[in-house]
Amino acid sequence: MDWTALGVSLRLGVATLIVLLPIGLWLGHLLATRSFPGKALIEALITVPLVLPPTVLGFYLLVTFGARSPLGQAFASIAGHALPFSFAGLLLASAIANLPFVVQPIQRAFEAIPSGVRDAAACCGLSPWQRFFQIDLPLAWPGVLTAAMLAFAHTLGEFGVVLMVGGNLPGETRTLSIAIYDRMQAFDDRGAGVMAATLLVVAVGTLMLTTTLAGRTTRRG
Amino acid sequence: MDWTALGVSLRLGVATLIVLLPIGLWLGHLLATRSFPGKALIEALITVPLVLPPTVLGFYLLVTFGARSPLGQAFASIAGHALPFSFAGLLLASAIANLPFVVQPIQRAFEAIPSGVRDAAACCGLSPWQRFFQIDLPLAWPGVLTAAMLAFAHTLGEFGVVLMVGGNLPGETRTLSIAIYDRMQAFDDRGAGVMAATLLVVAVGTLMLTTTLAGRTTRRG
Amino acid sequence: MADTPLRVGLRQAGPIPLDVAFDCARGDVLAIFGPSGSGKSTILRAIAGLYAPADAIVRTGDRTWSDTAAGVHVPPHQRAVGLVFQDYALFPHLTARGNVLAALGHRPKAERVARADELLAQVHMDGLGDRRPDALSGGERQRVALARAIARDPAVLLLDEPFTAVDRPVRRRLQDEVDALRRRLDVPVILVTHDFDDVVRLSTHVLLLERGRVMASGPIADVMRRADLPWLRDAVGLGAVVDARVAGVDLERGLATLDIGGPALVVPAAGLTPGALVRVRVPAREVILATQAPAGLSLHNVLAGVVTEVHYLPGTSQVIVQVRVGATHLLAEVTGDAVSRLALTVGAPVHALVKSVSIDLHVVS
Amino acid sequence: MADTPLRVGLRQAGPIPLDVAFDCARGDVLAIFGPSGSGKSTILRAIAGLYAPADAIVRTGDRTWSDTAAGVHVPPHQRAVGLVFQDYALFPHLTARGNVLAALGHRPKAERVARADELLAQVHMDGLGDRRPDALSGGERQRVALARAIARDPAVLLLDEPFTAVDRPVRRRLQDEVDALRRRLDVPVILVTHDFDDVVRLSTHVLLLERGRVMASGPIADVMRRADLPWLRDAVGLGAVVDARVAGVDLERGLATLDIGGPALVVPAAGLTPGALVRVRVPAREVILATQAPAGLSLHNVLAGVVTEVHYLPGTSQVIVQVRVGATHLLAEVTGDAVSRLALTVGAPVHALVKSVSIDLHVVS
Amino acid sequence: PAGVQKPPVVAAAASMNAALTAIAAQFEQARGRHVDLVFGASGALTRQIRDGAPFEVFLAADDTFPQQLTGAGLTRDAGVVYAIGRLALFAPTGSPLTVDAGLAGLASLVRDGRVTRFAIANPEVAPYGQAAEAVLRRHGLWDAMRPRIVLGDSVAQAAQFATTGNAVGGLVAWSVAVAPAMAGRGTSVVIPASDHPPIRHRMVLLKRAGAAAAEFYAYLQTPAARAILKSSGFEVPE
Ligand SMILES: Nc1ncnc2c1ncn2[C@@H]1O[C@H](COP(=O)(O)OP(=O)(O)OP(=O)(O)O)[C@@H](O)[C@H]1O
Ligand SMILES: Nc1ncnc2c1ncn2[C@@H]1O[C@H](COP(=O)(O)OP(=O)(O)OP(=O)(O)O)[C@@H](O)[C@H]1O
Ligand SMILES: [Mg+2]
Ligand SMILES: [Mg+2]
Repeated sequence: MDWTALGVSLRLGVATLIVLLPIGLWLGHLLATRSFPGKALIEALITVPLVLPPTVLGFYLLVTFGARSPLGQAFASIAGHALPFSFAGLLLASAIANLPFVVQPIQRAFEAIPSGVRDAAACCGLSPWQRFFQIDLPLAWPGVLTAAMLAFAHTLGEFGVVLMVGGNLPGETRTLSIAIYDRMQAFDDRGAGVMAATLLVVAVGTLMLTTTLAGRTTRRG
Repeated sequence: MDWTALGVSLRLGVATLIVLLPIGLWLGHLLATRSFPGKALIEALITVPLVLPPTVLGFYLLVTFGARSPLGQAFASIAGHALPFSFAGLLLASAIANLPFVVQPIQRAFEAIPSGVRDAAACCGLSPWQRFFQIDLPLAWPGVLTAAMLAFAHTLGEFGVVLMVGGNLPGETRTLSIAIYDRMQAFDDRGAGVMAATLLVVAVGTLMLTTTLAGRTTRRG
Repeated sequence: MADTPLRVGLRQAGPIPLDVAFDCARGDVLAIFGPSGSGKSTILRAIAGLYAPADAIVRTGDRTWSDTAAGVHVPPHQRAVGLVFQDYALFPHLTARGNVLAALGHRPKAERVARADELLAQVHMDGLGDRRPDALSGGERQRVALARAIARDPAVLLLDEPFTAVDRPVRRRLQDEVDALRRRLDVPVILVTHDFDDVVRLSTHVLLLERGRVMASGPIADVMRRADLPWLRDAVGLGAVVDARVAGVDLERGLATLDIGGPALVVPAAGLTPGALVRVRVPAREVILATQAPAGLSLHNVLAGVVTEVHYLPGTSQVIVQVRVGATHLLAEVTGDAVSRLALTVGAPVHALVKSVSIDLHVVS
Repeated sequence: MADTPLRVGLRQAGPIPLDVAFDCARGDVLAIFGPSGSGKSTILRAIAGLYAPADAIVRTGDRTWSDTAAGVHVPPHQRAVGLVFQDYALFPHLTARGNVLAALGHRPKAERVARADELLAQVHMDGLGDRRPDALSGGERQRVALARAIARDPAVLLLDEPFTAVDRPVRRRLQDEVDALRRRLDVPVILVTHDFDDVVRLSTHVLLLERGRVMASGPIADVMRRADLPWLRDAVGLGAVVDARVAGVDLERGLATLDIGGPALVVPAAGLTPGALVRVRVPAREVILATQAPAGLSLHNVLAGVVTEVHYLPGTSQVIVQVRVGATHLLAEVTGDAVSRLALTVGAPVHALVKSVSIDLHVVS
Repeated sequence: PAGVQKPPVVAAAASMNAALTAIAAQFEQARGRHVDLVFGASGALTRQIRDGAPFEVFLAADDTFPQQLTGAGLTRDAGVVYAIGRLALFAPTGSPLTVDAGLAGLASLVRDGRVTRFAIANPEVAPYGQAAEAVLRRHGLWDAMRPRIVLGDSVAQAAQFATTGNAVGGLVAWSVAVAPAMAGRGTSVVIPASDHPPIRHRMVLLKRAGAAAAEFYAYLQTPAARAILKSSGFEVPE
C-alpha cells in the first residue's frame, strides 16, 4: 500500500476543493442570477474539460503551461519552478478538469432559490455579499455539497490529466490512482486491489461523513 | 477525421442517457423522498465509479462481466455474443461510469421541491406516478438537464473505461475520444487536434442547443 | 352507509397538541374558529391524510380513511378531499388553468379544459387562465387554489382561510360559489377562517378551538347566543344568528318581513322573495333595549320580549342581555348604566329595537 | 430636507397598468385599499425597488430612490424600507429569531439577539424563536414577517396585508404595535389591506385603487364621508370616521363623553382618560334618524343636526343621509321608506340616534 | 530546493516495469543509491520530457522516441539500444488456443471460426503492436482475424484482455509473458525474432541528468543489469 500516494491524492482532493469551490460559487452564482448574451455558450464551454479525453486535456494543459510556453515560463520565473510536474501544476490541472462538476450543480442550486426570498433579503438591508453568505449560500448548500462530493471523488479517481501534467513523481505528483494504475499495468492485481479497496474505503467514508454532518446542520426542515 | 468514431461516440452518448436517465430518475427520486437506514452509505457508494481510476474500473468491469464470470456467460448465452468488446458492453460500462453524474443532481433537484407542492398534488388526486410525471419531473427539470449534460459530455470524453471494456474495435467500440488518444499517441498532433476540435464543436453545439431549447420550455417564470 | 357523516377524532399530546372529535354531515358547513396557532390547519391536514397524529380516526361515508388503532391510513391521493391550502401551494410550473386541470383527472379528457375554464370563471379569474402563479396577485392565486380544490368534485371540502387575500365584494361572491357548490355536491365542508362574515354566511355549525381543544361546538345559532365565550366576543362580537323565512315583501316600501317564530322582523327587501330562507345575524352591539315602545324613529323593528339572561362582562362596563322574542333569542350589548336605569332583570318585559339595515342578512336558499 | 414626505409617482401602460401619484408624510399611515389585482402589491414593490415600472419617481426625505427620467434606481438593500410581503417570504433555513436577526445588521452586534427576542415578543411570538418557518402556523409566520420588517428600523414601512392570517384579538394587538411603532419611528407607513378595521384603526389617509388608478384619496375622514364610492360601500359599508377628544369620564356609570365640536358623544368609558385623542367610526348602518327626540331608550346619543345630503343608492332601496352634527358629518343608511315617512330632505332638522356601544372606538394617543 | 538531494527520476516504458524494478533494486544494493522509477507510455513520456519533466534517464520501448528527443537537443547523446523486445503468443488458462511458435494452433482455431477475440497492442501507437501485425500478416492470418482483434492501449492492456479470459489469446511482449506476476495465468511461447522487424529499445541520458543518474545509466549497461534484462524476456544487443 502506497500511503504517500494516498496522501498526495487526499491533499489534491482537498486542495482542488479549496481552489475550485470559490470559483464554482462565483461562476454558478453569476450564471444563476444574471442573464447576458452568450450565457448559453459559456455554460456549454464550461463542460469542455469533460468532453475531452483526459490524456488529451492533460496534453493540452502541458503544452499551455509547459516549459516551452510563455505562460509556463512566466510562472517558472515567478515561482522558481515549472508548473507541470509539480503539485501546483497538478492542482491547476485538477481544478480545470473538475470545473464542470462544480459549476453546474451550484448554478442549479442558486437558480432554485425563490425570488421572493432574495427580495426579502434585499429588503432586510443585506448587501449583495451579506445576501450571498447569509441567504443564498445556505439555501444552495445541498447543491454545493453535491458539487464538492463529485469534484472530490473525481479528483481521487482522475488519472489521465494528472498523469500527463504531473508526471507520476513519487511523493509529489504520484496520486493513488496513478499508483493503482501502475500496479495494474505490472499485473500486480493483488497490490492494485488492496490500493483500490483502500481508496474506496477512504472515499466512501469521507463522503458518508460529509453528507451526514452537512446534512445534519443544513436540513431545511 | 474519423467520422465513424464520432458516430460511435454520439450513439454511445445518447444510448447512455436513454439507459441512465430512467435509473437516475428512479434512484434520485427514491433517495430524495424516502429516508431509510443506510441511505448515506448508498449515496456514497453511488460515487464509487468516480473514485476508481477509469482503467481500473474498466478492468474490474471486464472481470465482472467477462467471459469467465457467470454474469458474462449468462449474457453471452442470451445475446449470442460476449459483453466486452461489443457496443452493449461499452454501453454498460458507460452507464456505470456515469451513474454518479446522473443520480446526485437529480436527487438534489427532487429534494428542492417544496413539500407543500407535493401535498397539493396528492390532494388533487394524483397518484404517485401521475405526481412524478406531472409535478416532480417538470419541477426537477433543471437538475435532470444538468445530469444529462454532465453524463453526455463525460461519455464523449471518457476513454479509460471504454478502451478497457471496448477493445478499440473500429465502428463498434472505437469512440472518437479513443481515436483522438490514438492519434496523439502516434504523435499525429494535427489529426488529434482536428478530431478534438470537431468533438468540441459537436459537444458544445449539442449542449447549447439543449439548454436553450429545454430552458425555453421549462422556465419557471 | 352513505349518510354517515364525516367523523373525525384526533388526539395527541405533542408536538402539536390535539384533542378534538366532531362530525360533519353532508351539506353541513363546519366552521373551525380559533386563535392563530390553535391547530386548525393541522386538523385539516390530518383529515386529508397529510399529517398523521398519534391517535386518529377519520371516516367518511362508509370509508375509513384513518384509524390508527386498526393501522389504517389511506394515502392522501385516495381520499377524495378538496383542500385549499392556507399558503395556496399552487404548482409553480403550471398556468392557472394547468393548476385546475391537475385536479380534473377523474373527468373525461374531452371536457377537462372546458371545465377548468368554467371553474376559473366561477372564481372570477376569466382571462387569467394562461398566467403562471408568479404572474398573479395574491388574491388571484388564492382564487386559483379555490378553483383547484373544487375541481376534484371532492367528497369532503376543506377550506383553510380561503378568502383572506380577496376584497369583500369578491369574497362575498366566492362565499356564494362555495355555498352553491356545497349544496350541489352535498358534501361536508370544513371551513377555517378568522373572518366572522365567512362563518355567518357559510356555516351551519361552529367549532371553537383553543390550543387544540374544543371550547364550544354546535349549530351556529346555539353557539352564537352563548354569552360566556370571551375569546369569541373579542374575535367577532356577540350576536344572535337566526334562520328565518321571508313572510312577505313590500316592494313599494322596499321592505320585507321575516318570520322568526313570533313578531315579524322587518328588513330591506333587496333580493328577497317570499318563502325564501334567510340567515340573519343581529349583532348584540346594535340592539337597543327600551322599556316602552318609542315613536317617530327611522327604525322598523320594535320587538316585544322578555329578558332571559343578564351577563356582566368581566372587566368592562358592558352587559350582555339575552332577550327571548317569540321563539328566538336575541342578544343586546348595553352599558351597565342602561341596565340599572331601565331595571333590566331576568323576567322583565322589554322591547328590542333593531334597525332593519343593521341586520346582516343573506339568502340561504 | 427631512420633512419632505415620501413622494411616489408610478406610471406605465402594461403589463401591470399603473397610474398613481401620492405623498405620505412622516407619521402618516396611508391605507391603499382596492380590489384584488388592482396593483397594490406592485406599488409597494416599486417603492422598495423590487419592481421597476416604466416611469417611476420615489423620493423620501432628501433622498431620491427612483427617478426613471434621471436614470436613478437605488438598489433595494440601500433603501431603508421595512416590507411585509404578502406571502411573508421568510428565510426557510433560518429560525424565527434568525429571520428577525437578518434585518438587524445595522444594530451593534451585542444587542441584536436581545432586540430580536423583544421584537418577537411584540408580535406575541414569545417562545417560538427557535422554530423554523415550516414548523410555524400561518399566522405565526405572518407575525415573524412583521417583526422582521420592523426590525430594520426603516425609514418607510410598507405593509402588504400584514394581518390576514391572525385572529381578531391578535390583529388588534398587532395594529396597536404598528401604530406605536409608527409614532415612535415617525416614518411614513403604507398599509395594504382588505380589512376595513385595519384602515380605521391605523390609517390617517386612504387611497382607493382600481386597475392601477386612484379612484379617491385623502384624509380618512374626508374619504369616508363620501357617499358616492360604490366599491367602498360594497367593501366596507359607509360610515363617518371622526377624530375626537375625551371631554369627561363618568366612572360610576361607565360612560365617557367625546367632544366632536357640537353635542357630546357618549361612549363606554373602558380604557378612556380625559383629554385622550380617540378615533371613532360611526357606521352608517347603525345610525337611526328620528324627527323627534325619543325617550326611554337604552340609547345614549340623541344628536340634533341638519340633513346635508340625501344620496339614493342605485339599485337598492337604501338611502345614505348625511347629517351635520355640530362640526361633524355623520352618515346614516336608512330605507327609502323611512326617508319618505320622516320627510328627510336637505336642510331638514333631524335627530341622529347612535348607540354608545355601536361606535367603533380606539385610542389614538 | 537546495539541501536535500532528491534521488534521480528514471522514466521508462511500462513494459520495462518488472525488469527495471529488479535492476533498480540491485543497483541500490550494489551502489547504495536509490532511483525513483516512473512508468508510462513511451509517447507520453517523450511529450513530458519535451515539456520539462524532471526525468534524467529515459528508457523507451522503441527506437524513435529517444531519437526525437536527441533531435530536439534534450539528450546528452544519441543514447544506446539497451534491449531488443521479443513477442510471445499467449493463451490464458482454459483457452482453446494451443500455443506454438509457428502459430499453427492459432491458424486452426481461425479456420474453425473459434476465435472470439484476439488481443494485440495497437499497431498505430505501440511497437509491439506493429510487430504483432507483422507476425499475423506473415502467417496470412491478419485479414481473417482483423475483425476479431481487440487493441490494447499498451501491450500490458492487450495482455489483460487475454488474462481475464475475454480473448482466446494474444501476441504480447515476451517480457510481459514471463513476468513473475503472470505466473500461472496461462501458457506462452516466444515468437521467432525473424517473424517481425526488431523492436529496439533505446535509452538516453537527458541533459539535466546528474551524477547519480549517469551512474545508473552506466549500470544498465553492466553485465549484471543485462543478465536481468535477459531473464526478463529481452534480448540484449552485443
Ligand atoms: N413541525 C412542527 N413542530 C412543532 N410544532 C408545530 C409544527 N408545525 C406546526 N406547529 C405548531 O402547531 C400549532 C398549530 O399549528 P396550525 O398550523 O395547525 O395552527 P392554525 O390554527 O392553523 O394557526 P393559524 O391560524 O395561524 O394558521 C402552532 O402553534 C405551530 O407552531
Ligand atoms: N409578471 C406579471 N405579468 C403580468 N401581469 C402581472 C404580473 N404580475 C402581476 N400581474 C398582474 O398585475 C395585477 C396587479 O397585481 P398586484 O399583485 O399588484 O395586485 P394586488 O392589488 O396586490 O392584488 P391582491 O389584493 O390580490 O394581492 C394583477 O392583475 C396581476 O395579475
Ligand atoms: Mg393555519
Ligand atoms: Mg397583493
